[in-house]
Amino acid sequence: MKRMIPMWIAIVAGFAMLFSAFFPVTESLGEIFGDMFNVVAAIAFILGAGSLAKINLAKVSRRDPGWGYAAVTLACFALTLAAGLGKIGAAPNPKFAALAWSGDERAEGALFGWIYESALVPITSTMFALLAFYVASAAFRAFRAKNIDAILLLSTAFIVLLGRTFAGVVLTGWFPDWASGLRLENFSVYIMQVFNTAGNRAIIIGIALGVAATSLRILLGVDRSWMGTGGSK
Amino acid sequence: MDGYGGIQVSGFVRFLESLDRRWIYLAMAIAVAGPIIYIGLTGKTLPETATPAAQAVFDAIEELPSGGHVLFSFDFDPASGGELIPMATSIVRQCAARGHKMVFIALWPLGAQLVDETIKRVITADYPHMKEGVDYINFGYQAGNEAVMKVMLTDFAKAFPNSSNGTPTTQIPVVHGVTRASDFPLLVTISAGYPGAKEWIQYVVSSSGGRIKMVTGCTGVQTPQLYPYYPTQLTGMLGAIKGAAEYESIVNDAICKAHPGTTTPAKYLEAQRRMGPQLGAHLLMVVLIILGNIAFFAQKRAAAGAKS
Amino acid sequence: MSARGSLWQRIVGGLIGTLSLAALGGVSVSASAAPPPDFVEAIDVPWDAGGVLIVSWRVDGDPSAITGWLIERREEIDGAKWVTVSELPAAAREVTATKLSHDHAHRIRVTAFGESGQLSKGLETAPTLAHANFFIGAKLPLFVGILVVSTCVIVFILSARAGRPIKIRRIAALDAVDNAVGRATEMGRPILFIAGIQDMDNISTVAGITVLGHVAKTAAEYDATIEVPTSRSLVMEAARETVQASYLSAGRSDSYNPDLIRYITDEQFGFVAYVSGRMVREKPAACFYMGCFFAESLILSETGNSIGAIQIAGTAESTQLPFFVAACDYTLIGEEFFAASSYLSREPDQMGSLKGQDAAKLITAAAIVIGVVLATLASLAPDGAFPAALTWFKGVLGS
Amino acid sequence: MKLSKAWIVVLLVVIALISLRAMTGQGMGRVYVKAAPQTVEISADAATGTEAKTIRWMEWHAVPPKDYTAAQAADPAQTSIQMSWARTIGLWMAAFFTLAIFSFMYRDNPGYRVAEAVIIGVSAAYWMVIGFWDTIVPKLLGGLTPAFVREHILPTQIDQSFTQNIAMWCALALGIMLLMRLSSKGAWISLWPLAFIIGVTAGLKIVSHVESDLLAQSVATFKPLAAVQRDASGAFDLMPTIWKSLANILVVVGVLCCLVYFFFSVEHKGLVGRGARVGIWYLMITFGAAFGFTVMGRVALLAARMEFLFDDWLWLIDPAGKRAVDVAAMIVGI
Repeated sequence: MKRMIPMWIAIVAGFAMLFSAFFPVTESLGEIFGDMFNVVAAIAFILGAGSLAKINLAKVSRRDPGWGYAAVTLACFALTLAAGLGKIGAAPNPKFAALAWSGDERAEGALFGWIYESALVPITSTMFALLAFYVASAAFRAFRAKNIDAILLLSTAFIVLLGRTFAGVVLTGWFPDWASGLRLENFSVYIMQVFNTAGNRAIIIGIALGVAATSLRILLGVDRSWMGTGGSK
Repeated sequence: MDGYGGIQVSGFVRFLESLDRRWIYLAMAIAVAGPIIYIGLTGKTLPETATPAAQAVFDAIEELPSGGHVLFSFDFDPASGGELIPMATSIVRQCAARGHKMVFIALWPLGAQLVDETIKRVITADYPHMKEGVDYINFGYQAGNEAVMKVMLTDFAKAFPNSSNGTPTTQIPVVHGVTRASDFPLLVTISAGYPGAKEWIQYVVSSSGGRIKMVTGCTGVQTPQLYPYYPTQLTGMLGAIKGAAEYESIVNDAICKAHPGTTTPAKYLEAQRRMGPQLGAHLLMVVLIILGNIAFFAQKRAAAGAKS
Repeated sequence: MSARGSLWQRIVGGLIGTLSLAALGGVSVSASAAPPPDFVEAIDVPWDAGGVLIVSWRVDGDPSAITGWLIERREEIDGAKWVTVSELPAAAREVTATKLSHDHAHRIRVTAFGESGQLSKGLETAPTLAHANFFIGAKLPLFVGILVVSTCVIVFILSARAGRPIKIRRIAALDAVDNAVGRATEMGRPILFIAGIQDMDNISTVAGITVLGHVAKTAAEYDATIEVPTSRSLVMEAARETVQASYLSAGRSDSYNPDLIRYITDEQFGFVAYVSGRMVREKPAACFYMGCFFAESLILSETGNSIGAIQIAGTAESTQLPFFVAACDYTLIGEEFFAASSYLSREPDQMGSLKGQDAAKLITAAAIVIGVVLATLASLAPDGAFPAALTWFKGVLGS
Repeated sequence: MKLSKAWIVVLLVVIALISLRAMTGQGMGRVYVKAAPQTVEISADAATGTEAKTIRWMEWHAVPPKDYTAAQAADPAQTSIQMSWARTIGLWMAAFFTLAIFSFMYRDNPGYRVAEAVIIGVSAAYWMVIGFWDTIVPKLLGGLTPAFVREHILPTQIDQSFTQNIAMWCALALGIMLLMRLSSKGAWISLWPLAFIIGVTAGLKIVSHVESDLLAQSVATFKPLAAVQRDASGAFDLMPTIWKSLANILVVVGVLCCLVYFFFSVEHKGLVGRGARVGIWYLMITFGAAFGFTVMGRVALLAARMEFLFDDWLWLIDPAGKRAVDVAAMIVGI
């Protein structure tokens, strides 16, 4: 019984949202759900924070190996949360200077802004920058002419890579005008506009059908594995 | 005689096969750091040839009559600022030079700060005559992704009730007479993912029946995904740092022609400076693909030799 | 608005226009300023969400003296005053007035600007109600599209329930799930499952959670440990519900440990920093990436490759497929990822829905073929009937 | 993992080099700030009973080092531009974290684990603060208690419509149901909000995907296989027609073959097999092109990080002219 109700909630809510797109009186239902979802997701943070704190606190109290790092995580979490919610060091908003919480905690001078500049931005953008190294090692290992598919994969990447830089212009810049289409930078644009468009369009159409079927399976109660594959009890 | 059943495999190929991926990482580090230091010390950059997609962005802004309203949406975060900040800087510079009215919004929480930084770097620094609220305004971040776009279609003020520093939208002169998204003849989105250019096309451009022209600056990873929309639903497109460098050189040439004798400040050469390491890294990638295949074929021939 | 719609609109518009003209017959025309319009009408857009009137007007005399137009509206309630809708250049003959209330009629006044900008006498329309219709006409093709896809899926679900055998082609990536879990059990190393970095309001994440349900059931049967770090609190909740129920149905509810399914951080690259570190230290034997991924896809798959794990990925983000294809052992491309849950469930209903997807694909392909043929004929014989047929067919499909 | 002796030596050498760089020339890695005193007069407002008062606070805005050298040259005793210790420490922390993350590529090490621990703590809290100030306050509290919000936090808080208020009460209820997860007894009810969200997501996405992807992309494929091109004067133009028609044929064939690849109910054998084969070729070209395109983006991000290390931290290069001193002098200090 406990599992039938959630399934029916999903079915009713889903069809309500599906039909809301077609009738003017309910057209704005999608926006309202957007706001509602953001609020529920924000409240769900409490569970996330709870899990984060519980696991790290347990690690510290049990002195598991690497508990020092868990302590660092807890300290940073508490400090950033306090700096953000308390708007520590945030200059008041010139328009509403009298109000305590009107300042922007993300501004330069505030502690929260300082943590953002000296910890969050450097670590996240450096993690992002690691991709330049991983792209190189993936290319070296994966782009080997094992079969026709792999040959097409690596040769297209090869053409696009050369076409994107000054080297491409040097190598094929001397092509005569009637064959200008074969110049690397034009050829890679041609590949994009023909093969990439066709490939991406088919993937997008496939995804649209996949999403439609997945949604229908949920709306018709056929696929209940989001509640665990126990099926209905 | 070792290795593959008696066939002598050259030392170089054996080195390639057992190559530890960390050598590749080191090679990439040098391929990027080298040009940075060289260009940093000497200040020389490589010339850029403009592709049609970048020229279309310049033309779309140039054709808009001066004082026209331009809606900017900063849908990215500092993590992908390396590619997108030079684009935002040069597009805002061209709009300021053209005297357009600029309205900034952000659908990524960190976008709001990037708007302020761009305004400080371009407008406050080089176009001080432009007043906040009269010539440009920053509405900051609004949560809700596509939902915000849908609200903007019918009522801009409802989606953005007040600007980022708290002034109610009704009291801001630059958006006077703007009731809906389609009141903006030109939409510029600087986008790094979701929500971004694709959602703007789906929810705003295609349903405006062509009244809104849209140009976008996007990360390299998004370029292939947006090409199908160019040039029908997407008027112009800047793809990755190369698009930024091409567009930057077009804007710099145009402004230098308009004001002869002035040199372009360093902050407007950022994208072209970054093209140096691109050449180094791309050549390395090409060499790696070739080496990878040399190792593969040598191994295959050796294995075939062993079998026969 | 497709061509067909505006044709029908004109006919009705004409009727209302003539009535309003008759009512305003007596308006005297002052010749000194720019001549006012000779005929003005306001039409409620049919089948729309309401609040929108299309105002059009005509100038029979010599329009050279007109430099622009001022469009104003007034609600038919006492005390309401004229509100400016917009100012338009001289050549304009039509404007759309939006954001009007649904329950009161509106009167629209069109006034011409003379040379020095002074206003001439305006011409008003009869009060017209911009009422909200029951159904949004422009969305009819979309409604039909969803209806077609749904019918295909439902028909094949019913036929599967009626016992007709459903044959689905082998999908290598999904057949590899069992031996990946088996490998992890032999080597006594954990399984890592990542359901993407988006929240539960993303359909890829929901699909990822459904796949997690099946993988967790297999893991429970093999008694392997499955770790699910999540990048959103709601995803942690959904994952815990699914894994707990899967362990329950595999009869292993005692070995279910909620702490293995934990929230890390919302930040994309903070989450990836944690997961890469964990991969290098725990060395999971099998990694599953099922859901919505962005740039971090290659960091995860390259790190996974460096520790020698079997990697099975599935995403609908076409931008990340190249990296999964390059660095993972198996990749589910777009639609295959959405079919994973049904394929793994082996339930007749779900297999039937896959066949339904194929039927819808056939219809889409047929529509594309028809469209291409029409486009080719329209290009070859531009003045024949084909261009109109092509535009009509495009209108039927909603653009 | 204990650091082997070789690594300790490497670490010491690096630290020695950095401190040497810090000593010579103009030094390195310093952030300067300019004072910007702010004053706001609050007029007496009888309605809310606030009496007139002026609020003063000091804001510090980062300025390039060359402003400091210029101000110092003009008036050595000036204090309006000075070095900010807080931001300089922040800059050195950023440099440490950057190097710590890069070091992960060699091997997992304590430096990386510290950076990992820090980013988890900081970013989790960061998004919670953003969630609180950008969603809970304006939307939830703004909906339920607008007076309080207008009073203390966001004076421009507008009153939400009746439906929005109801939606906020429902959202609050769903949120509380979700939190029941923490109590062992009522944990089963936490599945209800999830069911609601999953159902609504399914309903919303089926509409948006069918509309923008299925229909729009299918119509976009209606390309004429014989695309007759005319030049400016309207006469038939052969070469462009051939190129355009070839492109259209390739696109249409590609889309249809890729769709065949995605067929589930037929094994990839015979005619269907060949169609799927061509489809896979198209997909491989699509992936190869996409891979090539993204390399540029990734390298740009790495270049940006390296520019941060060499320019902002080590003061080795000065592309943006922030220090405007001859580069050699900056490094060697002549």
